[in-house]
Amino acid sequence: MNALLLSAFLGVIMMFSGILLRSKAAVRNLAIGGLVLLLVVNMLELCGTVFFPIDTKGMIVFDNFALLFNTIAFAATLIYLLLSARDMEKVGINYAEYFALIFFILCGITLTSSFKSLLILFLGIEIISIPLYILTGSDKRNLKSNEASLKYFLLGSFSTGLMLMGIALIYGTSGTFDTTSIGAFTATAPSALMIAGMMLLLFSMAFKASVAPFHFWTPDVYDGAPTVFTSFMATIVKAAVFIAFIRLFDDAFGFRDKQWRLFVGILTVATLFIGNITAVFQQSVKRMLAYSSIAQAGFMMLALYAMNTDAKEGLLLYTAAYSFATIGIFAVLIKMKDYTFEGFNGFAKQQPLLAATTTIFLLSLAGIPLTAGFLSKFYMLKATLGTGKNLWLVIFAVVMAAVSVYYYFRVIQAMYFKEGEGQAIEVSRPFKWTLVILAALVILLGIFPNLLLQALYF
Amino acid sequence: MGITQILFLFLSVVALFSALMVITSKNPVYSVLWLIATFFAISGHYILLNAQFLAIVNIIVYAGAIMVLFLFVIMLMNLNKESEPRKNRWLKLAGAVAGGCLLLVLVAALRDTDIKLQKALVNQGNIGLIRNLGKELFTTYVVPFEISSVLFLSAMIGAVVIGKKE
Amino acid sequence: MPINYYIYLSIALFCIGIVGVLTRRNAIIIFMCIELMLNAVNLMLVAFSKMHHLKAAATDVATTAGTEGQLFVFFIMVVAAAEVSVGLAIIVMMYRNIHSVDVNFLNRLKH
Amino acid sequence: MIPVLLILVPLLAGMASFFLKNDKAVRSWALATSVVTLVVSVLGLTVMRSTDNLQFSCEWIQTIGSRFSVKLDGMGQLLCLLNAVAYPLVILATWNSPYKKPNNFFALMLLAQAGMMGVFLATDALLFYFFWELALIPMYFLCSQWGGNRRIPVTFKFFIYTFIGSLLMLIGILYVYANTPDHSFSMESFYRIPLSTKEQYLVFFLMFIAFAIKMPVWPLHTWQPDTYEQAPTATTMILSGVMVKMGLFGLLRWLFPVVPYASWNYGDFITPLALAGVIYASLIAIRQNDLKRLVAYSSIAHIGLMCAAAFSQNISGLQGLMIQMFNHGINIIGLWIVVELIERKTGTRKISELGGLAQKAPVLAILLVIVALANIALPLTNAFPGEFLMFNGIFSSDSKYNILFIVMAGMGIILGAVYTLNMIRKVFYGDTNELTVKVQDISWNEKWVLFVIVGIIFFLGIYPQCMLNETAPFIGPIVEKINAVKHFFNK
Amino acid sequence: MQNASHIIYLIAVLPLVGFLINGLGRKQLSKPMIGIIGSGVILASFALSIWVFLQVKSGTTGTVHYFDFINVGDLRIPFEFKIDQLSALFLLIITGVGFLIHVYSTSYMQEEKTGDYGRYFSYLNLFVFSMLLLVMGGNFVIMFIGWEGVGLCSYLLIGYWFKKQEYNKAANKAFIMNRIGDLAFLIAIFWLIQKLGTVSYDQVFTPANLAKLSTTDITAITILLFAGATGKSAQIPLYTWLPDAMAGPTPVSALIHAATMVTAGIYMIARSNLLYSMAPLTMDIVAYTGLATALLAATIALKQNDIKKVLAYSTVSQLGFMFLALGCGAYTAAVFHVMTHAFFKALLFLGSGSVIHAMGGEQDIRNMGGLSKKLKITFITFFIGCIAIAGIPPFSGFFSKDAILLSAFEKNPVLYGIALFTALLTAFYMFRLLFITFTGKFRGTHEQEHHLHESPATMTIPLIILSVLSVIGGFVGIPEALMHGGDKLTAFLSPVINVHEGHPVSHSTEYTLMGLSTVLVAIMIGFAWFKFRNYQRSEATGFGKVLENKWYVDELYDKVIVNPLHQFGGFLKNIIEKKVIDGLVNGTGRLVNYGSRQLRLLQSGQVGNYILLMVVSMVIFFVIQFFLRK
Repeated sequence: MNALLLSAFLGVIMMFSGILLRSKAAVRNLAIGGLVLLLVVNMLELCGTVFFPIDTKGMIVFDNFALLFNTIAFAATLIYLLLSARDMEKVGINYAEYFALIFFILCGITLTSSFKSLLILFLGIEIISIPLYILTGSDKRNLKSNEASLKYFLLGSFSTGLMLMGIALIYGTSGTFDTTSIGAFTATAPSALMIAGMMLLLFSMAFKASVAPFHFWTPDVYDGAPTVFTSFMATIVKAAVFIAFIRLFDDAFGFRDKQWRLFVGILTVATLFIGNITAVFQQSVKRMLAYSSIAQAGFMMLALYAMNTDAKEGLLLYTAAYSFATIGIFAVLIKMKDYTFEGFNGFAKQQPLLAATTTIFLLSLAGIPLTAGFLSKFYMLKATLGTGKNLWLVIFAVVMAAVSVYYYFRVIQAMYFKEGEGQAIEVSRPFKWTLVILAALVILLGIFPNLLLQALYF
Repeated sequence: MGITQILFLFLSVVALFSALMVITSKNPVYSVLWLIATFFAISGHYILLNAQFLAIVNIIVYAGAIMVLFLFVIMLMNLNKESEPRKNRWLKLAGAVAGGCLLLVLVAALRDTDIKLQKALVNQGNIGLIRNLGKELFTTYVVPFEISSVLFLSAMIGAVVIGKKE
Repeated sequence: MPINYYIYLSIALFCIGIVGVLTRRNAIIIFMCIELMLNAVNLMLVAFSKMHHLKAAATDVATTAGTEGQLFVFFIMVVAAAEVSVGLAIIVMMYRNIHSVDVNFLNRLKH
Repeated sequence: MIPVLLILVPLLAGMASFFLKNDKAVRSWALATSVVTLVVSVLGLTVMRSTDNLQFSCEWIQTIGSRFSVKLDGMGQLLCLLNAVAYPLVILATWNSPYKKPNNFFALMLLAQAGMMGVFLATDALLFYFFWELALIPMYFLCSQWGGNRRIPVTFKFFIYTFIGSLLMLIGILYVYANTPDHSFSMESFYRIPLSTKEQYLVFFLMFIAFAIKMPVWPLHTWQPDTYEQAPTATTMILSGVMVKMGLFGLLRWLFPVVPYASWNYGDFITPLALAGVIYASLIAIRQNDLKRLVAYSSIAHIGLMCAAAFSQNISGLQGLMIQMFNHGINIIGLWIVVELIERKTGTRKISELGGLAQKAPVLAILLVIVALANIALPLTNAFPGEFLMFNGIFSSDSKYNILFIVMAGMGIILGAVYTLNMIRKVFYGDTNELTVKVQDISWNEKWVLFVIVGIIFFLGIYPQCMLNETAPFIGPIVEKINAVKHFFNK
Repeated sequence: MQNASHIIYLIAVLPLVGFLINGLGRKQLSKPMIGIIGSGVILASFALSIWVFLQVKSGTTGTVHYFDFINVGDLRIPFEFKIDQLSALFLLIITGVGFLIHVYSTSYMQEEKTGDYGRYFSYLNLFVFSMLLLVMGGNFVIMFIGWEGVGLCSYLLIGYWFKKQEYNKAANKAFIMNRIGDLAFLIAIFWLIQKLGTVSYDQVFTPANLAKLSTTDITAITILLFAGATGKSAQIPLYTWLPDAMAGPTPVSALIHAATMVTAGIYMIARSNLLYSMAPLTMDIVAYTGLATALLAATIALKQNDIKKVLAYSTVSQLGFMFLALGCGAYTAAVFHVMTHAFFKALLFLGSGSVIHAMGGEQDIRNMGGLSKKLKITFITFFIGCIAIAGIPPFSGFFSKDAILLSAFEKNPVLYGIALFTALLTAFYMFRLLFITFTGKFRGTHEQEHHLHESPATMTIPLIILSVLSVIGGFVGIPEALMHGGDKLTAFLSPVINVHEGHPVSHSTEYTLMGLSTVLVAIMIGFAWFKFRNYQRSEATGFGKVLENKWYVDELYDKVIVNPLHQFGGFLKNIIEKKVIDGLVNGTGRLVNYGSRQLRLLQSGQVGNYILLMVVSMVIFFVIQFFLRK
C-alpha cells in the first residue's frame, strides 16, 4: 500500500519537477532519492509497518510475495536509474516526464503484483502499458522508435481487447471479479464459458509476457525503443507481468490446471524454441537480447507450468537474477555506439572491468553455476520435475539452455578473444562501481539464494 | 413476440450491419460514421437493458468524444477513398477466414453452456441507474477509481511528450 | 431475453472487430476496430450484469448484484478514452514523420 | 578441515593472483600455492587422518536441503593427491613458456584446481555439480584465450559439448532428488534411495552422458583431440591429466551406487563402446603425424580401457581403475611435458619433421622412453599393476562376452605399443635433420620435473599396494551393492 | 630355504645394480671400469647361482616371499622367488653364458664411444636381470614381469645403433611380436586367476587346484601359454622377428639366442608341465608347431648368405626341436637341449662375431673363405660348435638331440622321420656355413685380407671355454641305453618335471636310431664338404630364391596384416572421425544456425501478419481445448 500511494505521488512530483527544477542532475537526483524512499517504505511494509491502512474491499492484498517482488522491482529500478538515468537525456527533451512515467509504471507494477480483483489487474496492466507506449515512442525523430511504439500500441490494445473479453466471459459464469471467489467457483463448476474466458486471459497475459506465439511484438519493440527504456521494459516490466500471470492463474484457476497446463506446456516449448533458436543468428546485440528475453520468458513459463511453492520462490529469484543481469548488460550496451557483435571486439582490452562484469552478467543469463542465473533456472527445473512426469519438457528446456550459451558466449568471445581495438567509451567511476556491486550481487544470489528467499517465510 | 424482442432484433441487426460497414467501407470517414451508428445501436441495447447511465456515457464518451476525435484526426490527415491503402486479396481472405473460424469456434463452444437457459433482465431492475452506480463507485470502487486517475495522468503526460514539438 | 442472444451478438461484434483488424491497413481503422471489440465486451458485460441481477433478485429483491459488471464497463470506457488519446497521438506523430498511416510501412524492424 | 583447505587455498590464491602484475611474481605465487595445496593433501593422507579432519559440513541452501558438505575419503584421496601433485609439476615444467597476462592465466588455472578439488570432495550432489562447472569455466577461458589459432571454435565446441552433458546430469540429479524421501542432495540419501528399474535406466543415461562426454568415451570424443591440440600445453596437461578423471570418478561416486541395477545392466552395452573406442583411437593414433594429437588419441584409448574396467564392476577392475586414474594422470602429464619440450626446442609438432633427438638430447630421450613405456604399461612401471588389474577385472566380469572384451582390450595394448614405439623411433632415433640438429638438452627444472615423474612411475610400479590399501575400503561397498542388486533382480 | 632367502634376491639385484651404475654413470666411468662392473656383477651372481645350485642339489628348494606386489580382494600376488631344480639350472646357464658374453663384449665393443659403451653394458645387465626375474619368479606374474622385461631389453639392444632406422624397425618388430605373445600369456594368467584365484606355482600346481580345472580350462590356458611362448621363443607364426634381431651387436645376438630370451618359452612350458601333461590336444599342437618351425627355419637357413642370419635360423630351428620335445612330453630333453644349445649356439655366435670382427664388419659369407689359416682358434672352436649342433657323438648336441628324436619316435615315427630330416638339414647348412667361411680361397677385398687377424684373448677365451662346454656338456644326460644312471639331468629335474610315461622303446631300437642319425649326419657333412669345399658365388635361382627370401613370409605378413591395418587406420582418421562422427557433431551446430536463419523470417515486421498468426494460433488452441481433447 505504501509503495502504491507513494509511487503515484512521486510520479506527480516528478511531473512538476520538470518545471520547478532547472538542472537535469537535480531532477535525476530527486528521482533516485524518491526511489530510495520508495524502496525503504516498501521494505518497511514488508516488515509490517503500513502507513496508510486503506480498505480496498479485498481488491488489493499486499502479501509477502507481492511485497518481496515489489522490493526486487524497486531495487532493480534503483540500479537501473543509477546506471542509466544519465543516458535518458539523450532520448529527448522531456527528461522529467520520463521519470514520472517510470514512477507511474512502478505504480502499475505494485498493482499487478498484488491484485485480487480482475479489475485491478486490468487497470494495472493498462497503467503499465500506456506509459510504455509513450516511452517506446519517446525518441520522436527516430522512425524506428515511432514504428515500434505504433506496433506496440496496436498489438497491445488488441490484446487488451482479448483480455477484456476473457474477463467478461468469466464474469458471465461466476458473477464476480474477485479472483479468490472465482477460484472457489471454478473448483466446483467448470463451464465452457469459464474455460473460454480463461484461455483468452491466458492468451492476453502470454502476449504481455511476450510468450510465443504471441511474442511477435517483442523483438521489434525492444529493438526500436530507445535502449534506455528497452532495458527497463525488458526486465522489470516483464518480471511484473509474470508475477501477475502466476498470481492470476494460481488464485483464479489453480483448480482447473487440467484445462490449462497442456497449453502452458505448448506455449513454454514454443517460446523456448523460438526465442533461443532465433537469437542464434542475430547480428545486433540489442536484438539478440530481445530474443534472449523471450527465451528467458520461456523458462519463467516453467514456473507457471509447475505452479507450486518451488515455482513461486523460483520465479522471484528468476526475476531478480534476470533483471539484474539484463540491466547490467544494457547499461553497458547503452554506452556503445555500435550494437553489432563486431562492435564488442577487443572490448576487454579497452575496458577490462566492464568486460569482466558483462561477462558475469552473460554467464548468469546463460545459467552457469555460481551465478544467480543458474540457481533460478535450477529452481525452475526443480519445480517442474517436482510436479512429476514431465521429464521431456525439462530436457527440452535444458537443451535450449545449451543453445542459449551459443549466443551469449558470442559476446564473450568478441570481448576477449577476437582481435579488435574496441570502441572508445567513457564511463564515470560511480558507474563502474555500481556495475561491480551489481555483479557481486548476481554472484551472491548465485551462492546464497536464501538471502532473498527467506524474506518469504517471515 | 413482444416489443422487446422486436427492438432487440432490430438493434442487433443495426449493430451488426453497421459494424460490417465499418470494416468494409473504403472511405475512412464513412467507417467512422458507421462506427458511431454501431455505438448508438449498442447504447440502444443498454437502454433496453435498463442501464441508462452506461447508455448515456456511451453516447457522450464514445460517440461524442472519442469518435469525434477520430474524425478530426482523419480529416486532419484528409484521408479519403483514394489515399486508403488496400491489403492484397489473399491476406484479406485469410484474415476474414481466421476471424470467421474464431467466431464459429467460440459460438460452437459456448452454444450450450450451463447458463444458456438464464435470461438477462430487460427494461427493469434499477442497478443501472446513476444513483446506485454512483453509490457503489464512490464506496466500494473508490480505490480503482482513484487509481484510474493515475492512468489519466500518464495518458496526459504521454500526449504531451508525444505531441509537443521539440 | 435469453442470455445466449447477447453472447452471440457480442461475440459476433467482437469477431467483426478482429476481422477488421486483420483486413485493414489503415492504422486508424484498425484502432477503431479495436474500439469496436471493446464495445462488444461492454455489451456482454452489461448483459451479464443484468443476468446476475435477475438471478440474485429471485431471492432478494433489493439486491445490487450485477452493479460491478456495469462499473467495470465504466472503467473500460475510462481506459479506452485514455488509450485513444495516447494512440491517436502516436498515430499523428507517425503521420508527421512518414505522411502515411499505412501499417505496411512499418517494416524497418524485422527479422 | 583438510578438504575445506584443499578447496579454499587454490580458490583464494587464484582470486588473489588476478591482481598480481609481475610475471615472475605470479609464477612463484602460483607455484607456492600449489605446493601448499600439495602439502595439505599429503597431510590429509598421512598424519591428520582422523575423520573430523577429513570431513566438513555446514548449512548451505536449507530451503532445498542442500548442504555444503565435503569429505576426503579413499575414493577422492588419490585424485586429490593427483590434482595436488599435478599442479607443481605443470607449473614448473612450463616455467619458461611465456604467457601474455600471466596473472589471469595462473589465476584461472588455480580456480580450475579448486573446482576439481571440489568435484573430488563434494558429498552433496548440488555442490558436486557446482564444482563440476567451476572446473569447466576457467578451462574454457584458458583454452580460448591462450590457445592456438583455431582455438575459439574448438574450445567453444568443447564447452557446449560438455555443458550439454552436465545439464543432462543436472536433470538426473534433480530426478533422483525429487525421489529422495527426505528431499536432500546429500550423498547418503542418494545412496539410500531405491528407484524402480525404469527410473534407474533414465537416470543412468542422463548422468552417464555427462561423464561419458567428460572422459570421453567413443563416440562422444571428438571435442577432445582438437581441444588438446589447441589448448596451451599447461592447460592440456591439467585437462588430460586430472580433468578427464572427473568423469570416471563421477561413475564411481555418483552413478554406480545410486543406480546400481542400471549400471550393471548396461555394462554389456557400454563396455563394447569403450573398447571399440580403444581400438579406434589406437588405430587413429598410429596414423597421426601431430605429436599432440597422437597423445590425445592415446589418452582416449586409455580412458576407454578405464571406462570398460569401471563397468566390469568387480573389486579387481575398480581397484585397478582407481590406481590407474592416478597413474595415467602422472604418465600423460609426463608425455605432455616431453611434447611441450620438443615443440619448444624444435618449433614443430610434426613427427615427420623430427628425428635423431636422442643424439642431441639424451636425457630427454631416456626420460621420454621411460614415460612412454609406462604409457604402454610395461611391468615395473606404475601403469602395469593398474592395467593388469583392470584387464583382470574385465576378464572376470560376469559378462557373457568377457573373452571378446579382453581380446579387444588386448588389441589396445598391442596397438599402443605400435604407435608409441613408432613415435619414439621417428622422433628420437634415426639421424638428425636441420630442425633437430641445433637442439640442446633440457634445463634443470624440466629435468627435475621429469625425474620426479619417473620416480613416481617406478615406485608405484614396484609397490602399488600402498595405493591399493587406500582405496580398498571404498571399492568394496560399491561392488557389494551392485552384486546385491544383481542377485536380487536375477532371482 | 629360508636361511638363503636373505641373499637369493642378490642374484637378481646385482645385475640391476650394475645396470644402474653403468646407466647413470656412463658418462663418468672409464671403459675398463664399465666393463669390469658389467661383467663383475654377472660373475658375482654366477657365483651365487652356483652356490644356490649346490644348495638345491643337496635337496633344499623352496619359495622366498618378499612383499605383496598386488593384494586386491581375494587375489594375492606376492613378490616371490622360487628356487628349485629347474630355476637353479637355468640360473646357471643364464649367468654362466651371460658372463662369458659380457667378457667377450668388453673387447668386441671397444670401438664404441664411452657413453654408448656404458649404455650397452647397462642394457646387457638389465637383460640378465629381467631374465633372472623370469626364471626365479615364484608365480606367473613375476615371470610375466621378467618376460616383458626381456622383450624390452631385446628392443633396446636390437635398436642399440639407433641411428640406423631399419635397426629400429627391427627392434619395434621384435617388441611388438613379443607383445602379441605376451597378451596371450596375460590372458592365460587371468584365466588362472578367475578359476583358481592364485598364480603362485606352489598353489597352482597342487593336485587339488589342478582338479578344479575343467578340460576346456586347461586346454585354453595351455594353448594361451604356448601362444605366449611362440612369441618369445620365435615359433610359427611369430618367429619372423628373431632373424631381424641380428641388427643388434653380435654378442647381443648370442645372449638373446643362446642363453636368455628365446629359452623363456621353453622354461615356461617346462615350468607348467603338469598342466600340459593334462592337455593332450595342446601337446600335439606344440609338437607339430615345433616340428614345422624346425623344418621351415632349416630350409631357409640353407640359402642364407649372412653369417648371422644362418645362425639365427638355425636357432629358430633348434627351438623348434625343443618344442617338439615338449610336445612329446620330453620336458627334460627340451631343457637338456636348451642347455647344450646355449653352449654351442653361444659359441657359434661369438665365433661369427670374431669372424665379423676380423672382417671389419663384413657379414656376407660369400665375401669370406679360407679364413681358417688366419683365425685358427676361431676356426677350431667354430668347427667344434658345428659338430656339436650337427649332433656327432660324443659332442653335447648329440645327446640332447638324440633324446628329442627318441621322444619323437615314441610319440610317432613320422614325427621322428621329419625331425631326423631336419637334423640332417641342420648338419648340412651348418657345415655349408663352415666351409664357405673358412675353407677355399679368400673372396673379400684386399684391405680386408691384410686386415685379417685373430681376435684378442678376451674374445677367444670365452670361445675356448664354450667349446669345451659344448664338447662335454652332453655328458650330464647320457641315455640309459648307453650308460646306466647316465641321465643325471633327468634324475636331477625329476622333482619338478614328471618323467613322462611313453611306451619305452627297447634298447636295440634306440641303438639303431642313434646309429642311423649319426651315419646320416656324417654323410651330410661329407656332402657339404664336397659341395662347398671351394665355393664360387652363384645367384640363387628358382626354389633357391624362395628359400633365400625366407618363403616370403615377411612380405605375406605385410600384405595380410600390417598394410590393411594401416589402411584401416587412415580410413578411420580421415573418413569416420572427420566426416562421420565430427560431421554429426558440427552438423548439429549448423542445423541450429540454419533453423535460426529460417525461423527469423517469421518475424516479418508486418503488424497484420503478427495479428493473423496470433489469431490463427488462438483458433487452434480453442479447437484443441474444446473439440480435440476430452
